[in-house]
Amino acid sequence: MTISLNAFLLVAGLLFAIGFFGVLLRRNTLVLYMCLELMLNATTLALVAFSRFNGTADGNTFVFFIITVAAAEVAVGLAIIVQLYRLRRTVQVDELTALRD
Amino acid sequence: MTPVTTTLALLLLPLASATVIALFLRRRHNLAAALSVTAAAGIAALAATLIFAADRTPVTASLEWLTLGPLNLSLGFLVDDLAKLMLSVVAFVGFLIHVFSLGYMHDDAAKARFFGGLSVFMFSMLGIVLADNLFMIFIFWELVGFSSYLLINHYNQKQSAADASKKAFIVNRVGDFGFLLGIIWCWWQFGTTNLTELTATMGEGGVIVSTALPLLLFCGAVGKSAQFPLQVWLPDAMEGPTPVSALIHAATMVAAGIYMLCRIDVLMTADALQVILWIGVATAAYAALCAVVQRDIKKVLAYSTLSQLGYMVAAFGLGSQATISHQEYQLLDGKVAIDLLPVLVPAGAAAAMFHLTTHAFFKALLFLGSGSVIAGCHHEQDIFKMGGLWKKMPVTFWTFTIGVAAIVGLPFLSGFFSKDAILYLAFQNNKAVFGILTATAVLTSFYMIRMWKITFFGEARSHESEHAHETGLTMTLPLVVLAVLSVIGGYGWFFPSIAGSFAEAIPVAHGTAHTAMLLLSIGILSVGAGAAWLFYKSEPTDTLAAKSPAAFGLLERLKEGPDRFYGYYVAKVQQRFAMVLNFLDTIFVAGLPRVGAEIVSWFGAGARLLHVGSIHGYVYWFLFGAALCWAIATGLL
Amino acid sequence: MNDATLQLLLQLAVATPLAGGLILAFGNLLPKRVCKLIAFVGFLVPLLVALHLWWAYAAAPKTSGYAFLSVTDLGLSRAVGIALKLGLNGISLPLFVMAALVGFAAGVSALNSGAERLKQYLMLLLVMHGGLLGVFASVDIFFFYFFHEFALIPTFIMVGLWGGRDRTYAAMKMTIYLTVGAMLSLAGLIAIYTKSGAASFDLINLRLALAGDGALLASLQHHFFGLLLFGFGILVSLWPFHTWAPLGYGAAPTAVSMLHAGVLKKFGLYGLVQIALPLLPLGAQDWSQWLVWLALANIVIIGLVTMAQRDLKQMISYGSVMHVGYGFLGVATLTTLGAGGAVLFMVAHGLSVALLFLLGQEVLVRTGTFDLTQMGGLVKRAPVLAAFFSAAMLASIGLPGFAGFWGELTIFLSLWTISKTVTALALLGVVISAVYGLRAVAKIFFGEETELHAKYAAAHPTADLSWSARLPALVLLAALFFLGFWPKALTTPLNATLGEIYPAIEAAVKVVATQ
Amino acid sequence: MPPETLTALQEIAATNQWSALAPEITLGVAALLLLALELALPKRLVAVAVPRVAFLGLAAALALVFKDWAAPLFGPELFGGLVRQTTDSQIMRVFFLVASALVAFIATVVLPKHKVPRVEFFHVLLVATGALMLLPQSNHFVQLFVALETVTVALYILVAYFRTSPFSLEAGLKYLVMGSLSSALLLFGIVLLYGVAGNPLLAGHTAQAMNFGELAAFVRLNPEHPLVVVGAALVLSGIAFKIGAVPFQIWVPDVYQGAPTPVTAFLAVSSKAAGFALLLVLVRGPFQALAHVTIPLLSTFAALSLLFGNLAALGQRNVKRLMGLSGVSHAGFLLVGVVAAIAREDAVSWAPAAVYFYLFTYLIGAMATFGVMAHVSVGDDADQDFRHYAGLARRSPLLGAVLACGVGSLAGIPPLAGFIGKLLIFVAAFQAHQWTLLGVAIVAVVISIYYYFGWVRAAFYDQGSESDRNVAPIHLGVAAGATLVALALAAVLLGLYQGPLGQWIATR
Repeated sequence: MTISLNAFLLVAGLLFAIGFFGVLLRRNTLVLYMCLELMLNATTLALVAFSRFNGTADGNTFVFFIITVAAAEVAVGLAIIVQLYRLRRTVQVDELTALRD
Repeated sequence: MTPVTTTLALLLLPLASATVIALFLRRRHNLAAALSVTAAAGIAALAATLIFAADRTPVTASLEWLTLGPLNLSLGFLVDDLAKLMLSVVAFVGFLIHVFSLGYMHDDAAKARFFGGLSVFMFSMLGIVLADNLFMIFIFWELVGFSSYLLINHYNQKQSAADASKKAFIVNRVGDFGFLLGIIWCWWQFGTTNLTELTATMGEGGVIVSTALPLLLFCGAVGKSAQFPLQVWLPDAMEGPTPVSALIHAATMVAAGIYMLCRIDVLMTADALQVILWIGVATAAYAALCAVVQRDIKKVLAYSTLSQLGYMVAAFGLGSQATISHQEYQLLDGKVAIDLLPVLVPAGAAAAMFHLTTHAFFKALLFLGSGSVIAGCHHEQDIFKMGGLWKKMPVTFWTFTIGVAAIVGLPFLSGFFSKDAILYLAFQNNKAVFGILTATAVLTSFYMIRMWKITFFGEARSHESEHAHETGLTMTLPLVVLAVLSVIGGYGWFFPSIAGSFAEAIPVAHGTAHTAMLLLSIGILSVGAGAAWLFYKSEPTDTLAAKSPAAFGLLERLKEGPDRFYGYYVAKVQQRFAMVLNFLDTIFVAGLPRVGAEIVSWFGAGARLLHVGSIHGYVYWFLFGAALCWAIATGLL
Repeated sequence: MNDATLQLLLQLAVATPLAGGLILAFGNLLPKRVCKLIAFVGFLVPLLVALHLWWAYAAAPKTSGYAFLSVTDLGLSRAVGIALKLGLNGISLPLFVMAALVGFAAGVSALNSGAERLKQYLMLLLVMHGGLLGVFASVDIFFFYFFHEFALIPTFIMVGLWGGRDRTYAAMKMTIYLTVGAMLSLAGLIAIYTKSGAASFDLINLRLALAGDGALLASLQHHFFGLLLFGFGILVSLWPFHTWAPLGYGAAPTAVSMLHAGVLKKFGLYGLVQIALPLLPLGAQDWSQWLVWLALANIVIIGLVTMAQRDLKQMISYGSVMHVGYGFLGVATLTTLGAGGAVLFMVAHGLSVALLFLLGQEVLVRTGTFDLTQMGGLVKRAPVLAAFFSAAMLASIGLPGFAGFWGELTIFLSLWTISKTVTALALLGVVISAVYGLRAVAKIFFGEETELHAKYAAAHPTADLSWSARLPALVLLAALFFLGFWPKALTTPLNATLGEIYPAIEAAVKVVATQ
Repeated sequence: MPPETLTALQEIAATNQWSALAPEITLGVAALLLLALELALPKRLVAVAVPRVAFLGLAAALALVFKDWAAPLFGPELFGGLVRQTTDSQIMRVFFLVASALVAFIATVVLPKHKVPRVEFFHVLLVATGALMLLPQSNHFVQLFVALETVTVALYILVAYFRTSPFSLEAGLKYLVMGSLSSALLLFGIVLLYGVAGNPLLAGHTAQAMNFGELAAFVRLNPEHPLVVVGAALVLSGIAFKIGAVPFQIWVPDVYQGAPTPVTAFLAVSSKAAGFALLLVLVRGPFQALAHVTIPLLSTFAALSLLFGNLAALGQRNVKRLMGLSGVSHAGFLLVGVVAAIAREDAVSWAPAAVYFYLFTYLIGAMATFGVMAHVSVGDDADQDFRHYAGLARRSPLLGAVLACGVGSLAGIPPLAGFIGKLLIFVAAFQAHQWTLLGVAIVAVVISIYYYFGWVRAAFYDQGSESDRNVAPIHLGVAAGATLVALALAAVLLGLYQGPLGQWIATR
């Protein structure tokens, strides 16, 4: 029983939506951060699926770049969150609204 | 000196004197006075050469002044019999008044400015007299208005003088409003405003489209000659020095209106003449009634001038449209030349001009006489404070008496001839008008004799008149000359010499009509003068006020009426309306954009508040953004 | 003087004030006296050049195209067709001369006005003056607009910094109004240029492209003329958009209100006569009815509002707004006579308004207030000022003998083609202006001296008009007199150019006289 | 290794012209050299040496760019279709180098006022500049994504550079979340395009779906395909975030306020310019056939940005937030230029040049203003209000004049360069018949005059309250003064004489 392309795309789409709404709703910055990574992974899944079913190689090579970029983002992101926690003693997104009009 | 160069010199002489005075002689009073008087003398001399020149053909010249598209406006001269007649009045009377003002203004602080003003006036007046097209007349029309503004405002420290000059200029401008509208209409209708060309086109059967055109042109005369609706400024204009009142508000400027009417009588239509007639009659009657209750000697003369101007306008109104016969012949270059045969001058215009000339003489005489009286009584103008002056100022008394005799129409004086011509014309054309004019003549003699008796007879009623003394030679000499002119002005051997073709057209009664007119004028004289002489005692109070306060009050209100009406209009109606408009302007027209700006700033505040600061809020924006992109991409939007 | 040197002279006239401004920008390095000298030269040179060009032009009036035409490419000529083209024709020459005259008068009055931070003040005034001359000298429409803005920016700064009461609000309001006006007119100008497909952005090519059957569609002409009309309307304070003018001039220092009311405001009217009418005749016809009634509102409504003013400077400002109505009426007739009248009017109005603002300032110096109700009897202390002021007021209400009369006469004559009622209503302005004009003169100078005057005179005994103040007034008054007595000096070149442009407009536009 | 793949690999290897990317490489080397310097040099020398080396690196890169300006390397795609160099990309490389030099200059003014390490700032700055220069040359989505993400991550670091100030960190966090969200959307778009372009069932499918050339061919064949259209829209949304166009601009004021002033300048100028360069490459490259989608999309973005940017800036008193919002409105103007470039490709061939010209005038105006802001900000970098500018003209006339030129150029006041930029955009839009957009643009200019005038008024007219009056006149270094005057003069000169730049536009 082979899994069709649409199934993969469906899963990728779902993952992406979950990630998006996670960012939208979760209050903790770290969880929010995980959701962002989730969205990136969703795109990698879709990419690999396309590459496999279309028989083209570019998708696979692209995945590695996405993973490295995600890693860089995580490194910088966590550094900022840690420093922010040290200063503001909170990671709740709703309390981090010092900058507003 | 060809006639054209003399006319040009005639016009530019006063301008030159005025400029020299304005630029260099502001402090040098005597030199300025001398210059202005010599200029006046020069004008009189040049005018004499022009008027008494051998050949009677009209002197014409013109210079193209401004071309813009269809308009090519040129300034030029047309010195025909009518112009020569008016020129004689302006030049001779003007010169005499210049001489008189030497004495009268002798110890005035701003003499240079006064004489400069006189020269400017002479320049503008001569401009009107000599002009050959309506544009040029209009230009000098306003310049004359300006010079009268300048001269009325001579004693500019006095608030009343300032208000009077402002009133004079504005009322003149109201008249000019209609005048200019008429000129524009005439230009668009006939393509030209040149008088000779107008006469030619009318001669070839040109038709006046609507009577509004002549009536609009008449507006100019109403403004300048202070006819009924716009007569309020003339009595106030007495604020100016007396020579100014004599020159401008008696002899020349106010006559310009009638002169202009005669200039354009080709454009008149029957019912336009009817309107002019009745306005003239109304002014004459109204002014005569007002004159009866005046205390100030100059105000009496001012109202009498108004009345006489009414006479002249009525006379013009009685006349018919000019009948023009002409002869055309081909010039070498193919252009058609129009040789105007001597134009059959309408009787009305001739009578009006005749009365204008004689009136100029005796009214100038009366004003200068009153000036000499005022000077003698150390600037006292109220006739009830004078009295018994006939002993102290004999020359002034006798010349003044000749003037009074002329105006009341004592037979065989100039006033008698010209006024009777008008009465005879009225008698021929319109009985009702004849009746009113005769009544006005009676009133005229009534108030003149009243003023004459109160001023000169009885005993001196104030300290000034007690010590009154005869004025100097420079003031009495012009009086004598004018007295002579007032006497001989009407005779057949003098007037035609200056009037040319105008003289023949004057309606003269012959045979039985002649004697009837003679008896009529004697009747008028005796009734009016007798009543005045018996009625008025020369005491400090006005006997009419004492005898019948009701009548006096009625006449008083009659005089105040128009002034109060105009005063109410300007102060209340016009100023209120201006205030309301100003309020509306600042509130609405300025307010609306401010409200707009306010609304925009609310939007601004709203947009600014969207930045709530929380990341969740911002992610919602992203959701909205992604949705928007998706919608546009799939063509939903 | 062959043509090349004349072209150079024209460029010199526009460049000297700007160069002067640039030098004064580093003014604090130079002593005050040197700065004033540079400023004086900056104002004098354009006047001398303008008079010479006027004389040279009169010697050989061009019946078509531009005299002293010079082209300098500043980089954008190939991309967008914009290059600095300077030249004068019959329409722009009179205004160029007027700009030079008023500029010189304003400059001299600023020199001895003793404003604080005088160097910066003179710098900005020089830049403004350069901008003004550039407006009337430029044939390229873009630079026509560019120089206008070039002159507008110093105005806002000067009103904001050296102005009178509530100057920041006035500067702000002026900026917003005039920017909206400028943007609309720029949009209109670019629209014409892009749609005409002309080779370059200047009048010569545009007229070539749009002449005859190359003309734009009537609907496009309608919209573009609408844009230009309302853009220029705002810049020249047409009736509903005029509220910035009295406020702005009330708060502006004298030299600025002289230059702005006198010259810069003519940008819009000149734009209509030189650009909008020739290029968009059908559009002009559609809008002419609107323009007539708005201009009449200018004359009658603002005229009455002027009567209600109690502050002298506000009255002069409102008076200038009212008189602008005449210019618009002349343009609205779409005839040679009307347009020529409008140009004559612009020149005369520029001179007389500038003179009035100058003398208004002198009245303030001697009475300490602009409030008319407290004034009276100034003639005793300052007879010469009284003479100048009444002459200026009489010139502004159009007394013959001054230049104003010819403008108004030709405009009234041309109005007849529209309708009798319109002419009558416009003529009302003659009476209204006489009323408020003479009322002001009488209030300030004649009658008894009010106690306020007496008190102020005792405290500050100022003599009559000093010679340094008399010079600018004399220059302006002499110009008014000369043009009043000898209008041919302006009308011959004007008639030649109008004769070349406007018959085509009149043909295209069959003005139905709505009798 | 089958022979044909070997030869294919050799061919691809042949296109690896490393010399074409010499400028980027020098920047990388300079960045590393900086780190080495910090180790080698003694403490006190570091503060002086680091900025100089950074400037040297930038200057070297600039020299290299000019050296082989029109070298034969143009045309064929390099590095196996990853990189494609055109005149536009060369112009943008110069732009980024100049912008980074100015950012470095502002950094030398601002950083000494705060206790933060100096070297890392310049190191990251140089790396980011290298990545920026690569962006306009990208011809492949991988190259695009990597360069874009390098710039974005570098900016995360720079925005949060003031570790001790909560504002900077919070700005960093916000920029991080928004940035990664937008790159996720961008990525999703790329994936969709890759997926649909590679699908064998569709006509014109291609193996190299990521390559712009191939993708353009595919898109031309089936422009209506839903996945293509949605994919393109998502990619454009990612770029909309980069240029700060509505509706992806809500983060701009907060991040601009929080970030250190040099970084705000970097964001406002370089990051926005990179977005536009990329947009022009995409819109005239792969998405050329999608005009029916890109025009409505970008027009909506333009109109909304023009209105929102100006309206929100109306009441804004904080100077950095004002620059952010004015940046949004300038994005609107530039989008009008881009739409004009797409709408009538033939008639308005010089529209992209007008956009680049506008970018240069924006560079000059913004950098002059940021230069003045750097000198005026005293206390906390985030809190710069109109009050601090009260009576600036008196405290330091030079700064006042430079501010007037900078803000005047941003506002588009005629004698200054900004006006010519706006004019060219207007003329291009006119020739492209974008009537509605023009109407909105005119309204926008009028509103923008209000808040720019407010700022200049504060500097020139308000005398400020007593407390500000006695603040000592601002000390201005000679180099700093010279740079600012140069910027102001450039603003004025470019306004009057467009010379070579004008010619360049004409030759498009």
